[in-house]
Amino acid sequence: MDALIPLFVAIPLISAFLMVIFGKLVKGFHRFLAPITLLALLLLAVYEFTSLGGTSQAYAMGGWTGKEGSPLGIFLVLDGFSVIMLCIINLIGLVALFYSLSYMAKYTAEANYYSLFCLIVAGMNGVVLSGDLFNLFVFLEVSVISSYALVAFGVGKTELEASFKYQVLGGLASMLILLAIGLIYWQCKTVNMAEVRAAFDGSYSKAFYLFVQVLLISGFGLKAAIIPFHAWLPDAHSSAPSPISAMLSGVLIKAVGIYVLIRLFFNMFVFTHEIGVVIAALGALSMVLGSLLAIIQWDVKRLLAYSSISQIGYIVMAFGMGIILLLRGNNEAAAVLAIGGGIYHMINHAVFKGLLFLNAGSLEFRLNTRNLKEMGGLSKSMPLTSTTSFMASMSISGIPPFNGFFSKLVIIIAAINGRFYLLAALAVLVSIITLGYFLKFQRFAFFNKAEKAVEKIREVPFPMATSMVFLAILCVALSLLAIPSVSETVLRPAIDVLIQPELYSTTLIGI
Amino acid sequence: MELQISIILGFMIIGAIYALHAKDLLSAVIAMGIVGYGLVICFLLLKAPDLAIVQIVVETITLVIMVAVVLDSTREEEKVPFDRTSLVNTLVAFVVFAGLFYFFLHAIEDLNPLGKHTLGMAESYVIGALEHTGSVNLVTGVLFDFRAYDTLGEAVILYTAALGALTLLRMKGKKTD
Amino acid sequence: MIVYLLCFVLFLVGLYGVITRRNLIKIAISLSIMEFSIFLILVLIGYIDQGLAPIVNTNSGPEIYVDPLPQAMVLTAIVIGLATTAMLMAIAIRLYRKYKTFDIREIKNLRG
Amino acid sequence: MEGMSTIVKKVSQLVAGLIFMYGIYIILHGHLTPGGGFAGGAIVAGAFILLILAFGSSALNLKKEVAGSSNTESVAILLVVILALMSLFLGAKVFFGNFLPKGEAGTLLSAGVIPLYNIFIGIEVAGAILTIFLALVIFKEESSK
Repeated sequence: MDALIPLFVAIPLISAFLMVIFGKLVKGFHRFLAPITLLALLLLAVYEFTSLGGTSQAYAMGGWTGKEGSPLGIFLVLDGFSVIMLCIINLIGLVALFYSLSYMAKYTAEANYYSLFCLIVAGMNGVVLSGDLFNLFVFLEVSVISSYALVAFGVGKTELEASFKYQVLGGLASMLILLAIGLIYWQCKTVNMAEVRAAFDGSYSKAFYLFVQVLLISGFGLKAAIIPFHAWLPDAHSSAPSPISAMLSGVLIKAVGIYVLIRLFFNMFVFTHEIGVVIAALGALSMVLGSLLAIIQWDVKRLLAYSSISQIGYIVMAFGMGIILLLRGNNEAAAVLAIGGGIYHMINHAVFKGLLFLNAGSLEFRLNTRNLKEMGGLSKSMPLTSTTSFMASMSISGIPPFNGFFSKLVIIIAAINGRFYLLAALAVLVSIITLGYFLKFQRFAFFNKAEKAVEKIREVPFPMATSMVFLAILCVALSLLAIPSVSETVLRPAIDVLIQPELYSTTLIGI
Repeated sequence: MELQISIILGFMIIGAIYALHAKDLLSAVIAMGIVGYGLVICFLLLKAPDLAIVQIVVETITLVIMVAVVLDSTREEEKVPFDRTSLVNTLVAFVVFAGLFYFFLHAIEDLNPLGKHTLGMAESYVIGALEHTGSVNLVTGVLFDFRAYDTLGEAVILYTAALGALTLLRMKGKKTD
Repeated sequence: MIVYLLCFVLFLVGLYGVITRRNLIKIAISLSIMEFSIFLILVLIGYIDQGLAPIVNTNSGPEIYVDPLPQAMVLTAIVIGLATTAMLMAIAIRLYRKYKTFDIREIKNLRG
Repeated sequence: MEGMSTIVKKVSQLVAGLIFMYGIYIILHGHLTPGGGFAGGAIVAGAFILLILAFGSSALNLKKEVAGSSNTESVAILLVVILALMSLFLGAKVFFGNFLPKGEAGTLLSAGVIPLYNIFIGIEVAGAILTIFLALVIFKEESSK
């Protein structure tokens, strides 16, 4: 047992509490403590990633390991998949926080902002590490409740309205998830995920199984904003302060939505063919509709929010194909490609969508508008923002040599190998549409003729610029993951966890 | 037991429907109180005194907070005009709900009926728990020892809500306005 | 089984409220009602015939107790419910001060 | 916020003390009788809310109180985490271990760290609920000016 695992939750919690206590007394205390906290978490995540080396670990809270085959307390699980998520969460968190140092200076109650920021990170780390259904629900609530407050942080009209919508739909999702957890406890008499799997491996009633799966797909689908459940996302992600939009779009919907969905359907439920079809279909639907809705937007952040729905669709579709291919059993190489492509795209999307929201924040910071029609000609006055956003746009539209190209390519190859020709065609088509609306964004924001006088507009301050440049470098650097030997060490442990579901139960409780 | 709880549940459902249709918001909030306090009685019947205490206090505080919000507002819910589209919407909702109800009925068919529950994971929380935790109250033992990590999360949620309320209810959002 | 079905009816009443009501306070009430029904389902699951409340009697021998785990889960969920209601109320009162109404049809800046 | 009539003030003065004591009792006996940190903390917060409603207070005083309650809850929950971390270094060397001696079951000083958790959680819950309530009241006061 590695004693460092609970620190992923304990460190951000402690610094969140300290910031509220000392934030009013010591000036600038929170601005100093918050980046250090996130940096420490990132280092810890990277350390765990290197020391794990493809194995997985379980941590029994309070030392309650229990008799063999029957876990007693709450288990935390650190394996290839969760450690990658931890790295992404804390990396994007650190960058967004560094960006906030100058972006949030115009808001009041900064100490509360940084405290809530640490709480959202703590919640996400808790969700990703948890091996226990109810514990997962509790930490999910920690992160979403702090995100409700952060979305409405500016207390303007639109922020409050968006936050209310987000809260109602989020509350609905929580209810569905809680009901599902209750029903699972009724059937399996346990809330430990590995033991639930062991209980499901035997006999179960078909109707019950389907009902629970429907509840969980709609619950976590609402959190992840897959298409029929997406109503809250464009409002919440466009109204929030920009670093928070980057956090929400970059990592929150992945950590509390997709990650949990994948974890539950790969490691807790036994695969069924229907569920694979449903997941792949939902993914393809959000992919297409999200991109079509994004074209007609004139608000920069709204455009980016719809594009998030579309890119989330890619990831969900890849995992859905993975389930179907694993069930067919005759083409494991394609399944590995599909799942690996999904994870790779998840990492990439966190990086470039985070960067794009930071770019949008910079535009809003200097111009006080989010409307594309009021921008133009900014490529001269804001060269850094312009260059980084160009790189991110090319990356998200799948232009080589940026990372987005490779992850989309992997997904498309997997689709062709697995003989999902329709899905492959749709993925290519959506990629072209994506290129279309990002060219629109580039043209109207940076290259068109200026509407207003833009000479007075200067480049953004140092912390914001550094964060954007850092993420832009990552956009190029992550292309390295496409090299087989690199992806073998980085992505392979995560893929292994998902394609060998029994592994999860054995590390957890040794069944 | 099943009969008593069913009767109370019937009252709770009536209270809930009234709360959703009451014209005056204050009466709606108080009708929600019926549901909450009905739940307290159910908890007592189901041998859950801890929950009864927490629920009665939390329900009271929720009512105080909601009444404080509603009290000097207009208090009247604006009527939704009932035209053809809303009729269609209601019908669709009822069909979906009937489907969900039927689905739920089938889903829980094979599960243990009321009172026939067997202990799985919770067996160790009952048998020998006194020696493990030293707490006579088994629920406290679960909350603060076996699953203390959940309780930390729960306390953090309440803390987040307090911090969030404090943040959302400050007068000025930005320094310049 | 009838108790569980009645609980689910209560859940559906709450769901109906969330979908059809157009008032911030009513929506918050509907969410609370959904919560209550789930609490009751969880506690019902843990009930055992002839079981005692989960307080160990140190003087007598071993007895049957009702399942303490769902009770602990519901306790946690009650506090989460309080937290969500508080956040909703904070937003609702702020919106009321801005628009002088709780009606969401008049609070509509955002499209789609 | 204005206070209420003299009768209400007198009665609530008498009752609030009792409610407060009852809340403390519930918190301290959390491991012996039904109740615990959450129930007791909420009851304690209820006593304060009763006093504030009965006596009324100016927005300025309320602001001082909300700062106090917010700080109290932060310190209390910080102590919970520190207590959990302490068991990483003492006793079983795990997060959230029960590292204190268990004592004799059924007595007030038993069950190791559980009474301590109960007390801290009780303070935290009382502070949090009071903070939420005060934040609402202050907002109503200030925005109606």
